[in-house]
Amino acid sequence: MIGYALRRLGFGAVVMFLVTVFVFMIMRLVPGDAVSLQLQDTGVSKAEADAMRAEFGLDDPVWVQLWTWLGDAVQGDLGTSFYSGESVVDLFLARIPVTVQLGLMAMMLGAVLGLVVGVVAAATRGSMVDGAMRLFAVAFLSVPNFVVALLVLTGLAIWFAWSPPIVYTGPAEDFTSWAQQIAIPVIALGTGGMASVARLTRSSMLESLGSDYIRTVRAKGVRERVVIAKHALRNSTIAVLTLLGLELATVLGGTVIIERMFSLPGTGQLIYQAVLDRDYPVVVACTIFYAGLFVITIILIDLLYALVDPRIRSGKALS
Amino acid sequence: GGGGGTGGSTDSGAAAPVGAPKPGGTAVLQLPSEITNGLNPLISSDPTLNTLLSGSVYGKLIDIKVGPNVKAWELEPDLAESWEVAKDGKSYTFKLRKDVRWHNIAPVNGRAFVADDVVATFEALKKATRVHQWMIEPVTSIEAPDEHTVVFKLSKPYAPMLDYLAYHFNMILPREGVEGKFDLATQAIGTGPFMLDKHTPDVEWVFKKNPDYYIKGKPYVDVIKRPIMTDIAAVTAALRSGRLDSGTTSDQNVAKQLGEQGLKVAETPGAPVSFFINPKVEPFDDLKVRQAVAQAIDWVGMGENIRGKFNLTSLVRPDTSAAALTRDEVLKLRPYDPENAKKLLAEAGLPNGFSTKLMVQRVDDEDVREAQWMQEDLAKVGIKMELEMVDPATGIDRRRKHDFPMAKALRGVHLPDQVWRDFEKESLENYTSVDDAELYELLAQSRAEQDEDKRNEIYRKMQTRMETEIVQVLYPIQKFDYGITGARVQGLYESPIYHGRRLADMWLNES
Amino acid sequence: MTVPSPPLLEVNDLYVQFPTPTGPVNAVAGVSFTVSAGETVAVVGESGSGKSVSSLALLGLLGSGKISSGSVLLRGDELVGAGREKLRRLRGAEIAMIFQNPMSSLDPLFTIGDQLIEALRVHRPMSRRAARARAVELLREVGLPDPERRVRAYPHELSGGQQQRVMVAIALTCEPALLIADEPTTALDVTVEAQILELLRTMQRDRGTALLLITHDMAVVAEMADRVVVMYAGQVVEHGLVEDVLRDPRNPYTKALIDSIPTPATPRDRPMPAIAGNVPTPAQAPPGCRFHPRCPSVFERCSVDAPRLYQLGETRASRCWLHETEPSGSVAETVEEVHRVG
Amino acid sequence: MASGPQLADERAAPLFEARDLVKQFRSRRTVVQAVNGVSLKIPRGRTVGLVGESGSGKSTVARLALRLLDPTSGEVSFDGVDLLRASRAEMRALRRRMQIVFQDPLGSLNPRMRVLNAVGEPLSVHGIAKGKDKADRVVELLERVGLSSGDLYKFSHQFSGGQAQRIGIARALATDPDLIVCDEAVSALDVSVQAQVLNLLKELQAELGLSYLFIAHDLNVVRYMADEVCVMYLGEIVERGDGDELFADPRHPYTKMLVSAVPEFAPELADGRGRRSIPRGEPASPSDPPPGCRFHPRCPQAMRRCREEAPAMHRVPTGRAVACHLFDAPAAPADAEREASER
Amino acid sequence: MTQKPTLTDEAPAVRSAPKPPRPPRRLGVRQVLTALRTFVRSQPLGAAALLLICFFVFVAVFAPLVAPYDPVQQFRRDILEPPSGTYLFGTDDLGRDVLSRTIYGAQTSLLIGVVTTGVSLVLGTAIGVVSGYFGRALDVVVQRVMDSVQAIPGIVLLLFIAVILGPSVRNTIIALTVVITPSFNRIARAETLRVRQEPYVEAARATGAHAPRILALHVLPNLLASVLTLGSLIFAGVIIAESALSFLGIGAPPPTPSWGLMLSEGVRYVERAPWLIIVPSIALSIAVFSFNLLGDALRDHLDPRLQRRALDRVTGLWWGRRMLSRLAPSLSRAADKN
Ligand SMILES: Nc1ncnc2c1ncn2[C@@H]1O[C@H](COP(=O)(O)OP(=O)(O)OP(=O)(O)O)[C@@H](O)[C@H]1O
Ligand SMILES: Nc1ncnc2c1ncn2[C@@H]1O[C@H](COP(=O)(O)OP(=O)(O)OP(=O)(O)O)[C@@H](O)[C@H]1O
Ligand SMILES: [Mg+2]
Ligand SMILES: [Mg+2]
Repeated sequence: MIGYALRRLGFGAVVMFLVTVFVFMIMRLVPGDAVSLQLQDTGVSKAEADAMRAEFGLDDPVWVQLWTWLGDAVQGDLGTSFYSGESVVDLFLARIPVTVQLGLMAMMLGAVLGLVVGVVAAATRGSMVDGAMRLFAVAFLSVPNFVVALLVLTGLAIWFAWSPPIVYTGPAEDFTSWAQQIAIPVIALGTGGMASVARLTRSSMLESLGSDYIRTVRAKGVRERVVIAKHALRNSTIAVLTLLGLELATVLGGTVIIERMFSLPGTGQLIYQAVLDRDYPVVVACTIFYAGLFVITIILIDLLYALVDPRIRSGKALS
Repeated sequence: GGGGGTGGSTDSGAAAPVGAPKPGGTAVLQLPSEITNGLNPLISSDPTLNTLLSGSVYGKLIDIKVGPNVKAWELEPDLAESWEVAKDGKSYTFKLRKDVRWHNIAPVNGRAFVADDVVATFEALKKATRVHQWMIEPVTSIEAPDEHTVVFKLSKPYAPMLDYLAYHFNMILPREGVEGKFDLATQAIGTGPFMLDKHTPDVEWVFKKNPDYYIKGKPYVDVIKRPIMTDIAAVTAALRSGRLDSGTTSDQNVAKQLGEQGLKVAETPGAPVSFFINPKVEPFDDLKVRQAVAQAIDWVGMGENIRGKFNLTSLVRPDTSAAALTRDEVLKLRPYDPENAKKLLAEAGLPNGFSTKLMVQRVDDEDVREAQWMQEDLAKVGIKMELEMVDPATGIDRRRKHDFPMAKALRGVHLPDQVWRDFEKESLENYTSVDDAELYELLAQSRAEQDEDKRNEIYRKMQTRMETEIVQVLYPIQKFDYGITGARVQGLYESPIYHGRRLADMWLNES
Repeated sequence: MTVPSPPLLEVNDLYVQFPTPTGPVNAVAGVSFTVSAGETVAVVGESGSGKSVSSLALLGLLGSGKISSGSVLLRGDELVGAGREKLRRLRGAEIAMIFQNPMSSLDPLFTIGDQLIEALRVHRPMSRRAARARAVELLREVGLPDPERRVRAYPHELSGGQQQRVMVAIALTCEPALLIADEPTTALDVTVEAQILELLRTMQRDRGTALLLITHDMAVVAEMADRVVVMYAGQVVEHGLVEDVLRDPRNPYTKALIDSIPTPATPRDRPMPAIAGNVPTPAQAPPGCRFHPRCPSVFERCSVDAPRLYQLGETRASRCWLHETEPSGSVAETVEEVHRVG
Repeated sequence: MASGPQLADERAAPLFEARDLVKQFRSRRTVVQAVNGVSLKIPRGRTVGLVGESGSGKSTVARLALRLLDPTSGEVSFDGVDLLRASRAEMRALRRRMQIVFQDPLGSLNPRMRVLNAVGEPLSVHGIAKGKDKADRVVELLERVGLSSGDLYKFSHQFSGGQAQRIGIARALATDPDLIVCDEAVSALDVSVQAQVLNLLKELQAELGLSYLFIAHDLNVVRYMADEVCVMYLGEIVERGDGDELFADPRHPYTKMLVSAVPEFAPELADGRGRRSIPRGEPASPSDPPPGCRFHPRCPQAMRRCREEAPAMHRVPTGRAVACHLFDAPAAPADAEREASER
Repeated sequence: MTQKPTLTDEAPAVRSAPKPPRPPRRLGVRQVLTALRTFVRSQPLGAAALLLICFFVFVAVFAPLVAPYDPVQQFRRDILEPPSGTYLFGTDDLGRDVLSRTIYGAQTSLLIGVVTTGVSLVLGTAIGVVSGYFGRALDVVVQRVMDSVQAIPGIVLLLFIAVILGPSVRNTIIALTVVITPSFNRIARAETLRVRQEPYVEAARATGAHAPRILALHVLPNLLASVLTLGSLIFAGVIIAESALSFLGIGAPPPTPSWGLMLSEGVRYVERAPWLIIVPSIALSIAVFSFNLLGDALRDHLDPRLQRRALDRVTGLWWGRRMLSRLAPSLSRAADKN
């Protein structure tokens, strides 16, 4: 297991390195730079702009930039923002809680609702309930989340003259305010997840419900409720876990629109703005962080598998 | 540049105040974006920074007047009680107020404001070559003969000097800040009505009342919160629910809707819509083609339909200068005349039109709609124009590299002299490579001309020349933004520039 | 055990239908048999002949299929049409089952102890602690080495034979009156098969449990069963005492089937006696006698009319038109009538 | 066709010969010793049978024989050519002459291929026939295995298991091979169908002079098919000899156990029940084989020596070879033909 | 007592087919019709979805005939007109006919959907199949590269590509293709690892078939079902993604009519002119719904018994909300272990 984990970590490191190289290569191709942006409206001369470029190291060839960055990174220095001069690590760490809260809550909502819908649909396979639930799930899949968010937001404002609190507060500071604030984004983000979880739950439930061991459990005289909730559901979790883990990795990277819409100070906004601002240190660092998150999520999923499935724990492949 | 999109003011309420001003309360005013570059005014030209600090935290020597009856650009004293311009125009003397104290924050600790601070500020500004030095370029020395007098010596007459000093960039900093005793990038200690209290990155800025403000009894409100809100739907919802006191939108439909629902809507003059035609790209090297383009587009219709409230303008803004051409004057120079446009094209040897591209740097949704409007109008005279959407960084880069046939952006300039600076030969912002000796001659004259009316006359000539002979840069309309305020906000007047001092006059009518 | 006791289980003219994309299909079409208390009845037949379906139907474990007609009497109590709850109470308590593939028949995510305890506590109120103790005891009884430790093992940690032992233990938790073993050794090696068969035999002997043993292996039948039911294409074609049927198969199918089994005595230099053709699926069952296209003794009538099950003596019946004209003169009687008699 | 128990045909060089085959599968943590020193000779036109429990390495031997896997060590030769040294081109040419039939009849047919192409694949691969020729040849093959031209354009799922296995055999026959490896070719079939296929295989052998490596776990089937039967246990051949004799008089304790475990189907015996001895223990795992004789933990006759020393192959007078210390008779250790060498 | 067994036993089915049937033509009209008929019969819901998709395709292809107006023509007197006889679904903020835009929007949206899905399907499958089949170092390298592409947050990739290439329909397709290709790679690789171990592949190898032949004739056809199913689901995801890109201003440039763009433009008028988002939303939902249903049906139809398991996993894991289904590490890992 340890060897396996090390190998995965090794792969993870390779992936992160490749990501870094990609990002540096891409940045080379991107038009415009932070200097032009910062110096607009200032009537500055070209020479001065070039001096500033040199200061940021933007005039070096890209491989020198990459090499310098790697050298610094190895020493734990991931750079500072071209704009605020803050350490990118601080920038990222300050914003990650919001994104994680949003992502986790959305996932939890999606997971809980999705599981319920999926289980009910599987248990009532072929019935009206099943049909309705699947329809419902697909309907949610086919509306972009920002549209859901806008409809909810506008609807509440029009009919109830209510809107979420404007200023983001952490859950520890003011729980009610936080809950109100995060509710709509979570719903918007969660519904899509719900639909895919429901789909997957249904199909893997059906798969387990048709399996031999479920027949054994039924033959023991166990109540259908228990059959479904205990045996079938638990056996479906592997697939659902995979989905959830990977959704987490993507949800975290994909909250840009929602974060902007609800003025949530998360990483989505940070990275989006950094790309637009050509704030390369921030872009690189965020991307690396995300890649790391992706890699870690995948390793975590593996560990979770092992937790759920004793066969994996003891190193046997999935059946 | 593009970032200066929301131009003038972000918050404003035009209606006459209800009842008498009363102190206290917390006002929540939308801030459309976060600062990008730290708080140091010597380094940053970020409009958001000016929105936040200029006038509200830092005072200026001179300010512009706002209020219920002020229509035009008019200077008024701020830290300088009075000023005097030497006959030759080469020396400016300012008498400073004696009752001004810095905010009571370490390391400045509420000491008195003195002439030395002004000297320190402007000396630093002259050295801060990267940013605003150009405004005071002819200034050769700044001296403080006594604690409350400052003298600016210039190398040549420089008529726009006072306007620039009132401009939002020229905040007066304490010497401690300039000398690095505190970090100007993270701290702001000024003389303004409000003190910076708290900043949560990407979330909000909080200001509290400066109890030692030199105007007794002001500011009225205790706290101003500036939550960062980008999305108009969220702003609208928050305005409706009363969580937000003031917000801005560029969308007339939204404004109308909110107005109907009992919110106060103030039409606030904003940045000019800027349209660039690059004569280095064929067929725009032919003046006739450029004229054809200018005349083929129904600018008035565009303003009416897309912006709602707008000014038909030439290059100079009516709200910052009396030199701006009026609507009729503009219409005469640049009529909507598709027939004539076709004729001009035919004369240029392009009777069947041609294909081209418009680089659109989007600031608000209306920009995109305007681009589509222009597209359709040009199509009618046979010019097939494709839209090329770019992000700000790409936009600024390509404009500076003259890498576009036509471009549309929002160029956030306010003052007449500032407008012309862009077209100087060496200017980085001379996107369309304007190179017109006559124009430059006029510009030099204007700077030397002390008399305002005469100077305005020169500006008019320059606008006419730009509209008829050059036609490389058009600021065809000035857009308006819609400041929307809740019922309780009183005394918040619009301003063409970032003008935080007016917040001192704002009060809340808790009803 | 040659004298049949009053039947514990009586299956009468059972039809099971499955919906398929091409319309409903009768996977089982008129199956009847009885199992008496303490008796071992084997059901043999080739793949797809409906053995599993018939047995699963007894307990309502058919999934998408349903019993379309017939009756299942457990001690005279009708199970067809009984409520879900009633069937559930029977499962495990009165009728237990073990299945072909032990690897996939145990829930991989629970320890075998948990699965045993679940079986114990479903039908009887019992503390977890007591259940665990009983589980260990049961594991010991089925011959699992080191049961105290193994009770915490997961299914995949056991070999196939051990897993099947656990299945037997689970089946026996509530001392059921009838144990249905659906090909319990097909997936196992011969050496292990012998062990499991031995286990079943001792368990059954010690507890007096009736055993319905489903298999396709005549040798297992010969080893284990008192009576045998031979199925073909969803129907019973012959049944009787094992000695009788194996020694003297009366139905041509049974005969051919037995012949085609290689034994140590099969001469190597001669071709194996084989049955031509293939087992039809229920959907494509031919008209008339379902075996007629492959039958060596086929004659005209076979392809037209479906033969009934002829009673040949007290304990014996066969489905073949040959019996109608049989000179032996045994009374041709349908099995249904026999059931009516007793 | 039939022949007596003439083993180890010395007259002609065997068609196929494997010597000391060892195959280890290494995974990250374990080494599975799937095959551990197996030697085999298949004379032309003969059948060598391989029986053993699940996991004893039968399929691995089959794959090694066809060089679908490369052995960890050992030698394989086919018609005098060393397969392990054969070049790619040589190997390809040789593949025409050796074919395999798998256990799972449906699984070994590509579900998306029509019979024509499935059976004709070897013809296309080796450029033997194309288009009409190919179709003709396939029809011929189909008829030979008891199918008809009507099946030419069907897909595998339209066939029953027995028919599918015939298609598999037809495919194996397409290139006129000399050797066919039947890896549990009849295990998945019902007895009645199994008999058909066995007959077919024998018939083909008689007609075409094929050699078979016939793998099964059913002793009776192997006995029926093979001229020589090899019994495998945990990757090793423990006993070999004529099937009838092996059955009648198993020598190796494992063979004995196996034979006695087979449930006896003897209708003529009125009461054979409970007569068998029940085998002890369970096969050990090939990833952790016991030291010494691999069978010793289950062997009723195990001695101390068995725990320490792996037995060599001993030739016993009846023309059989047994790998067991019990046969390490003082009489003739020199006679012991060391066919299998342990490490 | 035994009948003499014949080598060619005379099963009646065999007897009744004396002459070889004509080989089925590859793509005759009859074959297509037959295939369709069986599909309709076994998957009525899927058939309905197919019908809807055909409808969309028809509308898209014949947009000029179907649409009442030019989709970019601005009726400047009729800005934000509610639905009426003249404008069936009202007009937008530039006075363009919403119905016509929606109809032409089908063109853009379907084009983006089809091309993106098609190209990434081909690319991803090719990469996955080759990498999975040959394994070893190639596999490790290729998969790490694919992982890296996946590990970069989709939004960063999309933004960068949009910024570098500029927003256009073509570039939207390129950007989405880059983002989606790894998921096809994953599923194709996982399926290849599965198929590679099928006995029929081993049989082909035993025959001496070359790798290209095995890949083309044995591996590809047998993983196509799962890949196609994933494809039909990703297709729907692409259309949604396009709307998100448009919302961020990096999608198809105006005035191109596309559902995503219409949604993102119209969303500001939810209150004043709800028809601006209702109409494209409904079109989008129905299209997405159809593709989902078709995906389900395809899965059931193509593979009633095979591959069910792997497929269910995969199809559950499709785009869901965000950029990708980064699916099947579990699948590939499970396969790795063998
Ligand atoms: N769920 C189902 N849907 C449709 N048909 C089914 C279903 N289950 C079983 N059948 C059909 O019923 C017939 C009898 O199946 P059954 O499993 O009883 O056979 P069996 O005798 O147990 O065979 P085996 O020896 O292979 O286990 C088969 O032809 C099968 O195709
Ligand atoms: N590719 C492989 N990688 C790792 N281990 C393998 C591989 N192939 C086979 N083995 C292992 O080698 C041993 C022998 O396997 P093999 O398939 O040869 O046995 P077998 O006798 O054919 O068994 P069965 O009767 O079940 O087919 C088994 O323990 C098996 O798990
Ligand atoms: Mg069965
Ligand atoms: Mg094998």
